[in-house]
Amino acid sequence: MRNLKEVKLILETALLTAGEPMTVAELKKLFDEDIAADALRKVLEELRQDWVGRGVELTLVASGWRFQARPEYQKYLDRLSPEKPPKYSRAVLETLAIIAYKQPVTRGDIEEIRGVTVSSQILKTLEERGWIDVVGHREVPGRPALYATTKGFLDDLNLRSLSELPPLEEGEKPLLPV
Amino acid sequence: MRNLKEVKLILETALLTAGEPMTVAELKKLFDEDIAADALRKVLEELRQDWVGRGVELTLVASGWRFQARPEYQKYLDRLSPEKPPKYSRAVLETLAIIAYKQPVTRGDIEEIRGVTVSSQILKTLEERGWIDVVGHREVPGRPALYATTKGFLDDLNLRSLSELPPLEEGEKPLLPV
Amino acid sequence: MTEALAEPIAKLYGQPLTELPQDLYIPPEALEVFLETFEGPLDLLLYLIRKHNLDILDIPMARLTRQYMEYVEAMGAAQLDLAAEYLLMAAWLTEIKSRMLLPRPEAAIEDEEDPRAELTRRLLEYEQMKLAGQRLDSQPQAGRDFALVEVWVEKVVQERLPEVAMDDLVQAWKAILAKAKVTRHHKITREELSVREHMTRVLRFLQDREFVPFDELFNPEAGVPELVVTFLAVLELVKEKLALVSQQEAYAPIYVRHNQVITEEADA
Repeated sequence: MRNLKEVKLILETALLTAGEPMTVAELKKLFDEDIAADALRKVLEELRQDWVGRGVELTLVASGWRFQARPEYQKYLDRLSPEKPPKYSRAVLETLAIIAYKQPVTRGDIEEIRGVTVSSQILKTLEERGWIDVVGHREVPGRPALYATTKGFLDDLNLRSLSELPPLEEGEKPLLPV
Repeated sequence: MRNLKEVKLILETALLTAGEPMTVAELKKLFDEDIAADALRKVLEELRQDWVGRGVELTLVASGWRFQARPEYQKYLDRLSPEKPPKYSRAVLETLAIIAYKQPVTRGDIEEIRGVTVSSQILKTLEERGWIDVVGHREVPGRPALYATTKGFLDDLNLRSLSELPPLEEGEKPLLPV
Repeated sequence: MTEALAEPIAKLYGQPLTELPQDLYIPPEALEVFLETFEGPLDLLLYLIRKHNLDILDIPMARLTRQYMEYVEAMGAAQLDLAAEYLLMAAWLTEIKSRMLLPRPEAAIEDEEDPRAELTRRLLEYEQMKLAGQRLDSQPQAGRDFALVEVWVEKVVQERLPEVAMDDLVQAWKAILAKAKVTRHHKITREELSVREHMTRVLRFLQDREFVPFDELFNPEAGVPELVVTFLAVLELVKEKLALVSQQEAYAPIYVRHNQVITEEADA
């Protein structure tokens, strides 16, 4: 009988290189002699213990045993492949700019300035982000909601107050010939 | 400063899960604090020592550090998946050798040395394997492509640089009667 | 590979073929096997020299060339390139042989290179590469001789939120202006912005309460400019009909409240 330590090393090597979960039946194939499934399970359990406290753990999932990174280490691994952060569409950015500079404003105000209708989705996006919220309603027919930027918006943009937003003076450099 | 044991665990986890070799510069990105490259190398060396005597080893190849199974364990792993990567024909191997040792070379150069035409299939086989690629064109009529071996070729052969290729040898007997 | 040639190299019409040519003559019935066994004329020549100590000068060139010519015709287009390579080699060897056989003056021999030198160089170079190919093949290879480690990582789909920089807002604003081909004159200055910021603050403050005493809107510790801006904000809110300011009688407390219709309050 092969010694236990060797069996464990072979199992470990196979599981580290497998790339997918392996059942005990599959793992048995590693050995030319017949090793009882129960004996293998005992070694796997020992192996699992050996890896406690490491960044990778041996686990039993539906389709078998596999090594996997512990979730706590995910934040380090994430740093290796920083995906490019997505960008908001121009419509979202323009809406946000209008709310930031002209708050409190209604959807109608925004539409008037942008010259196009503002979809609910745009406002929802900014609300869900926690950057704008409804601070009241204008007392006109329909009582439209008044939007303003939140403290979270200032925090995320690293501003102490709205007055730190760059001043916008129109007409300085007209973008289009007037 | 993060303690050494933690740095080692994070490095180990990253290297076990990376799926490809990682340079020290890449590994540095795991930590938000700045860790000197030399310090990381020292930890990597320690980690390499930790794995001595296991079925898997930490090695340094052309593209960086990686974990790989020791060849002695291949016989067990082979029992799990009987398919082997394709065996290359002599034509492919000779072409690969010429590109590896004489790079960068054109197809014409290869044909000159082998004394026969080199089929596109041979070059395609090596390109698809990721072992060779076109690194430029020779400025002669027809601007033939110049082939060279890739880092992946060195990685797959467990080499750190071209200088680690086996030295060239000649047949023992002189070719001409003296 | 050279050693391997001692064993049966192929099956020809069901019979194992162990005999390889002793010279450059290819037995017609073995042509196909032959072409598969050798990588080309250099390979064949190298084999003959190594295996049979063949002196390239001993090869009956005329007969050989004639044979190769026949093959070129027989093979047709299929292996034409390869046939041509063999033919070229035969021609080269013939040239070398003829130059070696020609008598030449003593002085000339000194200067002139051995006609076999170039062929020898090419044979050596080819042999080096042939051996190197074998060595590369015997090098441990990832996936064939050793496995790479591949530990599973849960790819947590952590949604990354878009980032917005101040400059994005400025650009967005400029785009709005450009589109509008501004005819009206908005002037947004720091001052006005801070008024609008306080309008938001006051509105938030009013939101959950019915009546807010006027002075509660002001923070005396914030300094005079802040107080002025807050006051302007309240005035602006009133002007935009967003807030109502009321006072029962002179010197009575002033209250500020959201401009909300009473019916809604009743519903609430």
